[in-house]
Amino acid sequence: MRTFDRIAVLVALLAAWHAASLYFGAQWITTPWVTAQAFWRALMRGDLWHHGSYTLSAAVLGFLIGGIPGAGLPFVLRRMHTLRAVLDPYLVAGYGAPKVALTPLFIIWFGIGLASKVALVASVVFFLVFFVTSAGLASVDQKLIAAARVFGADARLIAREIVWPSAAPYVFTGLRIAAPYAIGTAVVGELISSNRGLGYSIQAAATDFDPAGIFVGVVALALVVTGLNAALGLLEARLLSWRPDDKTVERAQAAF
Amino acid sequence: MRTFDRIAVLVALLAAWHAASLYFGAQWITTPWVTAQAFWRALMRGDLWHHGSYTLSAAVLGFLIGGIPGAGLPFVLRRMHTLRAVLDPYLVAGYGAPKVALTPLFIIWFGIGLASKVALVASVVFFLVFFVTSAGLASVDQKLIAAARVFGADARLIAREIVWPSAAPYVFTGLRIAAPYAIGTAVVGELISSNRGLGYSIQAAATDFDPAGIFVGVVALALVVTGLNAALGLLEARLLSWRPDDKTVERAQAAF
Amino acid sequence: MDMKAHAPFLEVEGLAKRFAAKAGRGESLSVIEDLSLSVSEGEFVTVVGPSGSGKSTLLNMLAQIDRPSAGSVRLRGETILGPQSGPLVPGWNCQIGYVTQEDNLLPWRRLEENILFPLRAQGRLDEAARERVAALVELAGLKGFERFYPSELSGGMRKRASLVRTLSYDPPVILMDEPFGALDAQTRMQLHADLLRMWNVKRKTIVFVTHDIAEAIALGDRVLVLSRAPAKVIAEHRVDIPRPRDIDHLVLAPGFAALFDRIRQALI
Amino acid sequence: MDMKAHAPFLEVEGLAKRFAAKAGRGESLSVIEDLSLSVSEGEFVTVVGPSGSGKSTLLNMLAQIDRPSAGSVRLRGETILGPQSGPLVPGWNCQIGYVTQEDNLLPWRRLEENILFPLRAQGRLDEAARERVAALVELAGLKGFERFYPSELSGGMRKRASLVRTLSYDPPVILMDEPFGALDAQTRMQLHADLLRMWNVKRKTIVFVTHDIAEAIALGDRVLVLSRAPAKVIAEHRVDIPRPRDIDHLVLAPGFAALFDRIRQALI
Amino acid sequence: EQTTLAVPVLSLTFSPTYIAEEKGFWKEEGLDVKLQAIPGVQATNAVLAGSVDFTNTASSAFLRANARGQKVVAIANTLEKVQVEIVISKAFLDKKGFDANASVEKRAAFLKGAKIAVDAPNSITHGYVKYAAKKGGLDPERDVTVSPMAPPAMLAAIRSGQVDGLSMSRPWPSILRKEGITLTVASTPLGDFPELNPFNYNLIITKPGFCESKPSVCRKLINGFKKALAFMHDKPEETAAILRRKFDKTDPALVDDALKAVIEGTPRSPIVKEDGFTSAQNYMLSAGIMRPEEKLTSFAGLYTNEYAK
Ligand SMILES: Nc1ncnc2c1ncn2[C@@H]1O[C@H](COP(=O)(O)OP(=O)(O)OP(=O)(O)O)[C@@H](O)[C@H]1O
Ligand SMILES: Nc1ncnc2c1ncn2[C@@H]1O[C@H](COP(=O)(O)OP(=O)(O)OP(=O)(O)O)[C@@H](O)[C@H]1O
Ligand SMILES: [Mg+2]
Ligand SMILES: [Mg+2]
Repeated sequence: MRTFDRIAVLVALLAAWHAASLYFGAQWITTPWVTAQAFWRALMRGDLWHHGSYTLSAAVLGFLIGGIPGAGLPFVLRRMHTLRAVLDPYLVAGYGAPKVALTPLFIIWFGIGLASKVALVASVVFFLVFFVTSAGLASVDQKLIAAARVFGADARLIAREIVWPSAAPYVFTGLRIAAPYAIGTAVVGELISSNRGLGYSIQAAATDFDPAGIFVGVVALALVVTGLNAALGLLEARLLSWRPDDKTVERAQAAF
Repeated sequence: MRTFDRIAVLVALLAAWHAASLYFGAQWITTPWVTAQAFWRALMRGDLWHHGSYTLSAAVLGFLIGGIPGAGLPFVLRRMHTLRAVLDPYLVAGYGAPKVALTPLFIIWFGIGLASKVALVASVVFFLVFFVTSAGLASVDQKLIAAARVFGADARLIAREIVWPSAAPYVFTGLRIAAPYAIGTAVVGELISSNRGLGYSIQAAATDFDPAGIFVGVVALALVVTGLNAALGLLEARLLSWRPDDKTVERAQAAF
Repeated sequence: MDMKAHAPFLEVEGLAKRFAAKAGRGESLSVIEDLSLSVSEGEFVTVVGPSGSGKSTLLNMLAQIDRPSAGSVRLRGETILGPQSGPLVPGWNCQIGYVTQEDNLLPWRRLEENILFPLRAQGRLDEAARERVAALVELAGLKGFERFYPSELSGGMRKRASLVRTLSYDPPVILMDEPFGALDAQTRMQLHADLLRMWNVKRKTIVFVTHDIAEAIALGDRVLVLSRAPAKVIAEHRVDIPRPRDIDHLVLAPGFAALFDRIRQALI
Repeated sequence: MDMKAHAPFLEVEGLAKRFAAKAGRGESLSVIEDLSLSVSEGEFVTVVGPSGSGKSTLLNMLAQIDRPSAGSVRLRGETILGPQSGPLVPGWNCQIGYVTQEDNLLPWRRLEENILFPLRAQGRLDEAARERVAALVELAGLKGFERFYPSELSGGMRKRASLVRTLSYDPPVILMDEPFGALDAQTRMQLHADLLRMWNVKRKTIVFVTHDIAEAIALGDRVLVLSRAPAKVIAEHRVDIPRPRDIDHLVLAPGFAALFDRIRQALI
Repeated sequence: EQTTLAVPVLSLTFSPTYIAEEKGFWKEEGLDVKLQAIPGVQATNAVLAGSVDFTNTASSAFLRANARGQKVVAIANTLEKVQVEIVISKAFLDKKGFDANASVEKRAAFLKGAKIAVDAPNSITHGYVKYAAKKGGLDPERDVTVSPMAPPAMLAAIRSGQVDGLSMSRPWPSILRKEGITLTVASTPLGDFPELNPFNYNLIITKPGFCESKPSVCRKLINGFKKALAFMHDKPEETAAILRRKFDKTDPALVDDALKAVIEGTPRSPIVKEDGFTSAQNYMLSAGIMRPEEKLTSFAGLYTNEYAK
């Protein structure tokens, strides 16, 4: 049923796309069919894999290098209230500083290869995950912590057994938001310097008057993000299985 | 005390900046002092205001135009489970599609003036706020809703009195995350086409081999973001005043 | 009046509830099985049963915040709930009030706003209503705490607030899940007396769940005894102590001791 | 043994607690004022007081999850808490167990994992401990529900789980905040008997808060009566009913009725 | 031996680079050259940072970098004529009675009030607009507005009427000309502003000291370019075929059109000429993209023909 509805929506979107292509002209928006053909060719030639794997490695590496400390540091800083309060405005400023404007520095520090894209992605993902995780930590029920302290749980155990599970929904939200940004930032990084990657291929297509090439790149990126999101969704469902199950939720929702 | 610590951190950061400038060379990283002088000159000449106000208007307008439906739509879709489930993969794909690659379309639709930057910002903010708010809605305690339904609360009242307050911490997290992105996207938008704005001024400084100009732009952006963040913090503190007050939190935290 | 009072008003027939199996837990759990009961208009029925026997689950279904696996619920002869009936209508349009076992107060609203929420939801919040509620608040010993948030109230105070919230809007049927569980003996007895007085005037239909046999006898026209899960009605006792009852000296009422003992036997 | 049992073990002196004023609420609230009490080792003290009088607040301070505004707490002669003392040490290194009024189970852990959490935290989880806990679980009527999440348990079952969780690790001092509040009469009496039996063997020091006068008498060596807030000890009654007590027929014990009445008077 | 060469944009002005790579001229020299796309001024920065060894840049950016203390040296020049053209939409010009056959000064006067797309602020295309405006007797700051944007965006902006024209090298102006929606206001490839040529339009630059430490790399690189330049002049047909393949999505007619101007501006030898700097500096000064106090009196030390000769 749902699958059916989704297909209906897909068809509607494709129709809208086609209409837009007719209206604005194929030099701006290639038709879905032309895009699909170009996509297929790029796939067969191995181009998509060649560029996609590069973008994906930059995104995934940066995601890990930025995301792990981004999710971990708030746990460390959690009990250092003063340190946290002192650092806060600088973290916010660091989050706000446009990394893309600092590309020359990234190039100086990390060269023009994969490393500079990874660093760029990591710097964006870090702040994002850091702030969302911090918000999650603020939502922990202090009574549960107090009870656990009473029976002798130490800081590590509390972090693992209480703070982490309560913050997990936030952390996942953060990761889900960060995933597309990781890809997006990798793409921007490639626009700045590269000879490989989906961002590069989009840019090359743009200067080469190849709108189909642009759309192939965009579609490929959208697919990659959808895939990443689905993977995170599965992971989340596994880790948060204690939440009232679908049945219960359905019940409660039907009740409203 | 905290102010004192913050100043100490500020001094340390400035020292690190200065050291970096000496190490990498002033043509890459201008010293804090040179930056401050350039900042002051740009401020006095009115350049900062000229460019800053443009970037800020694009960011703020896009923030509102994207953020309000982004925060509102999940409330509307909340009870339409099937619709939501059907749309979900497309929303994710829309979130993942790199808007920057679609600039020509933005220009066709919105021109090269403020409107296209506003649209770009709005398209990024919308998805961000939408997903964070949706996560917030998933965290609502269904028992509270069931109880309210029993005594006759209708959908609107439940949305306003139960769903909104529970989701509010998430929504604020979303807005806080989105604020720097709004600025960042406005900057990227200006790099794509503009003759005004901080992004433009950074680009102009870059092509003019004027590192101080770049740093003035970056510092100005960081200040703007810090200001926005502080404003959101105040709003949040007001709206979430029911949370156990500082005293209680300190107590609970001391307890851990 | 008497005739009407004994016509079936709220009827439960063949009700069953089973919770689905889940990963890490083999079988599904049958909590209620083939449970039938009927309550006439204006009757005060109390339900006792061991902890975990399915009392809250039963009330959840009566209040329509959960759906039975089988059986049906009828109100005034109309079927309002069955396993296949339309969407759940919690509270059946404010006809059925429910004081839940947990307080379910809104953490972000002060006590006062929490209590007035139902009246506001129903658009019936006027000066008269406010005064009526203020009297109830005083009665429940909550006066002076109107501007406190739930997190700043004691466990018992929250429980009382949740009770007042339902009483405030006067639904014809009220379900109560251990409403006096967290109260001190003093307040409790006073609220018993107040509840009975109120009920005497308005003759609400009440289904009252408790684990306190004395309380069940003191308040009810009839005491239903549930078995351990899967719950069924295993005994039903009419309480013949005449009304109005003198709560303070109820233990001395003729028949109390015998009834208490019979119910206790049934529970073992 | 007797000597030791009557030396002051846990002492509270001049304790006070006041909650700060807040926006929308003028004055600060004084919940406890100049409260002193002393408990000897192995003593079972019960505390009764009206709802909202500050009983939970008192236990929170004894367990060191809240700090008093004035006064001090001493354990074995050592001052463990004062308004200016160092950081709070909840549970004073597993010396003081606390069964809180709310269950505070972890929603994301199954019943079993919740109950074993303290032993795991203390690194004392071995086969013997598991067996001991399994026996406690059975005693509390939770057998068969080990793999349920808290949201799938009844209110009473959650309460019992939280009780078992504290009993499992055997702290020398146990604070209990209405632990049997949500239990049916049956289970409750059985747990009274079990608690007394266990206490008789291990002679823990117990501070037991309840709103049930009969329960306070049945269990305690001494019953402390608190006034309405700001709470003070307004009366103290030694319970002279000899141990081991026959819980089932306690009402008939000499002195019970008189004591019950005296406490009730004090509470009014 | 290995080296890296940053290419600031995919453009026919870099034809010698593409030819050298496609024909394997560097391989013949025993040099493995990795091409790296780094847009605009970032390419120069990458050289300064040592991330890449070489890049191409026009003398305008080159002189400004040196004036700002970012020292780079030129070791070859592969294009000596300005390639920029300004085209403006008919819709804008027609109502003012524009005459396509008038002198460039007259035509440039029609820029008054126009909004013109350029690729980056202070770039050579930006300077060209100012230069033309000044020649047309306008106030380059007030009378024309420039709007920097990415080249593909320019086409969209002109077609939708967001800007009135653009200042770019081919093929961008050619596309619009071919569509017939614009007229040429100024075009150095078509002979306007001849005083700008010779102009060191495409310098091969590197960090000072690099060639001293790796002279063989510089020599081999420039040798490859020498062969490419000769190839372009000797075999224009084959050159066109290679570039049409490289720009396979672009209309071949447009490739040929752009290539014509490029080959015309391509020197036979990559020697860096002093007068290419002089005219570039004059252009920058009069366009106002270099401040008078920054004017260099001598270009000695900024370039070497050690490897190009
Ligand atoms: N955080 C707080 N801020 C302000 N007042 C509070 C706070 N916590 C508790 N109080 C007040 O302290 C008083 C005593 O609360 P406490 O929970 O100790 O009562 P109690 O004796 O345990 O009652 P019960 O039997 O109902 O559980 C109440 O009046 C309550 O409103
Ligand atoms: N969501 C659920 N999933 C699985 N089992 C559940 C769920 N909700 C309740 N149960 C089970 O249903 C049984 C009855 O629960 P219920 O809450 O109705 O008991 P109760 O009679 O109200 O007990 P108490 O007096 O302790 O409140 C319990 O065994 C419980 O474990
Ligand atoms: Mg229950
Ligand atoms: Mg309490």
